[in-house]
Amino acid sequence: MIDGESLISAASAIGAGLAMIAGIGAGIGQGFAAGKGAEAVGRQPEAQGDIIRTMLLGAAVAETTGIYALVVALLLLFANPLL
Amino acid sequence: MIDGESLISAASAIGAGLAMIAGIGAGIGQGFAAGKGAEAVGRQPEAQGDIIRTMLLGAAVAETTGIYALVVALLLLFANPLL
Amino acid sequence: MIDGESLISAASAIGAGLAMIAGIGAGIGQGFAAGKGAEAVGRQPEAQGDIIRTMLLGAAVAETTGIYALVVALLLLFANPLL
Amino acid sequence: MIDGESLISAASAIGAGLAMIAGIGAGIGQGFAAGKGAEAVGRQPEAQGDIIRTMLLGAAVAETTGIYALVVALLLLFANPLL
Amino acid sequence: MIDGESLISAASAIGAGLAMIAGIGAGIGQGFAAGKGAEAVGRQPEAQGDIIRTMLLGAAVAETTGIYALVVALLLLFANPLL
Amino acid sequence: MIDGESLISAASAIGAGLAMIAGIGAGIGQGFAAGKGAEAVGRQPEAQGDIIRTMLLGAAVAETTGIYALVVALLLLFANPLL
Amino acid sequence: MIDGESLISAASAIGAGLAMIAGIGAGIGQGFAAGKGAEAVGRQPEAQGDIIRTMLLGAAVAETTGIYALVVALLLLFANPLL
Amino acid sequence: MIDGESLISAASAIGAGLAMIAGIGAGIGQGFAAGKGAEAVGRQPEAQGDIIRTMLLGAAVAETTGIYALVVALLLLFANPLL
Amino acid sequence: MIDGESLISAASAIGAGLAMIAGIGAGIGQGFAAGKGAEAVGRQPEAQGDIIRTMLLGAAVAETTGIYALVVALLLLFANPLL
Amino acid sequence: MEGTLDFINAFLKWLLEFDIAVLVAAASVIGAGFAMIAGIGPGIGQGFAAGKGAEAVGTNPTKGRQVTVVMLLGAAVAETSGIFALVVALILLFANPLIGAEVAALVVIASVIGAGLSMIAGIGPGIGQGFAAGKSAETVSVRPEHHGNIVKVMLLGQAVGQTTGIYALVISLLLLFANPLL
Ligand code: NA
Ligand code: NA
Ligand code: NA
Ligand code: NA
Ligand code: NA
Ligand code: NA
Ligand code: NA
Ligand code: NA
Ligand code: NA
Ligand code: NA
Repeated sequence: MIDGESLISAASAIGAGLAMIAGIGAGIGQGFAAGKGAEAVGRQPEAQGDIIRTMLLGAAVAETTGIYALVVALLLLFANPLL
Repeated sequence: MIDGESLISAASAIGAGLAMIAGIGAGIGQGFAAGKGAEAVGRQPEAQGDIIRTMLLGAAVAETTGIYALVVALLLLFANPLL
Repeated sequence: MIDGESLISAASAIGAGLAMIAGIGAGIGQGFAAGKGAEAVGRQPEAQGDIIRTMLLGAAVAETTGIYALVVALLLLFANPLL
Repeated sequence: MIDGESLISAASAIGAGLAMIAGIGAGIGQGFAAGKGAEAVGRQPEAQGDIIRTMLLGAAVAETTGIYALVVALLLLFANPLL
Repeated sequence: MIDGESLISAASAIGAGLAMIAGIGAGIGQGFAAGKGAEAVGRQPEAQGDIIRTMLLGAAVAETTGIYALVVALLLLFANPLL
Repeated sequence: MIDGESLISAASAIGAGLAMIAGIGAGIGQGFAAGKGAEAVGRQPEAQGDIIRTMLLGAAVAETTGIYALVVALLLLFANPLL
Repeated sequence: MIDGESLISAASAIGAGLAMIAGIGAGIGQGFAAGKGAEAVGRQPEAQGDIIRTMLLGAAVAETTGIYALVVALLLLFANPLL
Repeated sequence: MIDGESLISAASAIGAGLAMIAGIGAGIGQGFAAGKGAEAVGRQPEAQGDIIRTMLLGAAVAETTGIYALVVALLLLFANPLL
Repeated sequence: MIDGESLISAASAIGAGLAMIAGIGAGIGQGFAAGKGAEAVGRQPEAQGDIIRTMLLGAAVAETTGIYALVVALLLLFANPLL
Repeated sequence: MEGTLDFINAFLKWLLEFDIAVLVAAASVIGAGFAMIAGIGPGIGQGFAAGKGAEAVGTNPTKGRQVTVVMLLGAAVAETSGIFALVVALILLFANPLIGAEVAALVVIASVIGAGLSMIAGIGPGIGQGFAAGKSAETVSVRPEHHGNIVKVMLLGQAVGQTTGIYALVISLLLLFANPLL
């Protein structure tokens, strides 16, 4: 017999997996930043510090929705309010 | 026994996971902004302040739909009006 | 027992999550605008006001389908006409 | 017990959510237009009026499939011909 | 009890939602056209008429698959040959 | 009771919806062609005829898979060989 | 009662719909070719013949996977080896 | 009869598979960085060290969401808190 | 008879298939690197060694999330901790 | 009574009342549909190559033949994952090794669907290798004298870009022909 709690737990496992898919975004975006950063450093090595700082600042901003998704997945796994 | 409330909770866990997928967008977009920002700073280091301010303003705008999705997911988990 | 109302509520939770996925679009698009805006400000700092105004006007237009999706999701959660 | 009407209503909630995903398109496209518009205004500030008019005209055209999807979703929710 | 007609209606609601996803294409494509059109008008304001005509002609062509999808969705909702 | 024909009809409604998703491709591709066509006409207005002819020829080629999908969807709805 | 043939037929309708999604690729790719072709014809109208021949040859190559998908879908509908 | 634990395990296997899809992002992004890095090294071989260091630093940042997904998948498989 | 082990094995087969989809990323990204590498070698043949080394180093980094997915799939098939 | 409340067991019970051959056939046609989705990749990639090829032929019409050959060679490589997917789909339809197997029905139906899903990975190599084809064709039109090196690097890079498509094919074939879960 399957009870209600098991059904919610099962759905939470799937929900956690779905949420992680959000990570596609930061992966593409930050990789683009990495590529443009490498290109810029090659062109203006003297501005390397400023380029890398801007790249990392922008990449940090791009990470947030990946973190939101991780938080939702961890909530579903470890502190599930639906259970 | 699976009752109606359990079914709604299970679906809410999946719905929360699906909503988070929206975060792909901000991740790609803000990463693009990071890359263009780094490139621009390398070319015009003297305009660094203006470039970064514009990048961050635009990135803040790009974050909104990721936040909407997070709000819907948190509603489904913590303040579910369907339960 | 699972009754009809529970099934509709469960499907609404999933429908709300699906709708939010639309937010991918505005995230990518507005992030692109942020990147091009930052680039343009670096090149023509004297046109900063016009550039940012155009970027924000265009980004506002790009937000609409994300808002439509949010409205449909909130309808499904808080004012569900199917229940 | 689940009756036929409930099943149709449940499927309509999911169908409405699926339809809204179409909004990804206008979000990306109009955001691209915003970015190119901002870039163009930075380069030719004297043509700002023509640039913004063209950008908004094109963006209006790009909105239509997002509107079609919204109409189908609202039909499913408020004037469901299948019920 | 669920009868055959209800099952077909339910599947039609989901099918209609799925079909609308096609609208992503026209949204992205026409938005691209809007951006390139705005850029071109900024560069050659004297050719504005030709540019906008070409942009709109191309955008009309890009709309068709979005219309096909709308027609299939409306058929499923209002003139369902399977029912 | 659900009989075999109803199940096939229900699956056909979903299959028709899935097939239409193919239209994303032509929408993006033809929109790209519209944008490049508008750009080219702005640069070489004297070659407008050749540019638009090439754009439309290429767009016609890009339409085919959208048409194939429409044909399969209409077969599933109106002349279903599985029923 | 649902018999085995009906279940396979129902699944075939969904399989045919899924296969057609492959058409997204040719639509995007051939549209890109149309755009680059139009651009190239605008730049080198004297090479129009060569440009269009290459564009069409390349587009024919890009069509194949859309054709494979159509063939599989038609097999499922009209000459299903599993029925 | 299937019991609750089996259902949760089954859903965890699917959740783990779904989470891994996040890896699409880092694959695209880091590949972009590889391409831009190779291009930059070809242009400024004397800056090779700085270019590769920037590329790898940016790629490391782009890896994180892929790692988050791997961690969630391994949790679901080896240290499942829902079981 | 339906037993729990069969359900877990079944879900593991689907989970393994889903995980492999991650391979889309490395395929796109490394192909981009290949294209930029070929371009760079054609333009600066004297730097061929450095270009290819950078391309391969970057491509190796882009492979990792595809490998993670392969590992998760092989675990699900050959050393399934859920069984 | 209990069966109707536990809809998952009720559904599985309904499903497993079908003959196993029927279930495998139904799942196989869906798996074949999933596999074909891989065709998105070559479509995008080869279309990119077509566009860059057309542009390159316009830039340097005297090298049109050389450019077209590079474009077609690169595009041929980009077809691979479309062919892999077609082969897996045809195996599922015409030479399905799991039809007639007397084993756990649930595992078999999931395995044929999993085999189809796995092939979707082919989208990536299709796009990427097509991109490489297009850039190589473009570069050959500008530097025809380095034709050999350009093609060598293109093929090397395309080979690297194929690997995740191969991994996916391996998993798919494992599920069909050497399934450790059965
Ligand atoms: Na963010
Ligand atoms: Na936004
Ligand atoms: Na909009
Ligand atoms: Na439109
Ligand atoms: Na069209
Ligand atoms: Na076509
Ligand atoms: Na092809
Ligand atoms: Na990251
Ligand atoms: Na990696
Ligand atoms: Na690879």
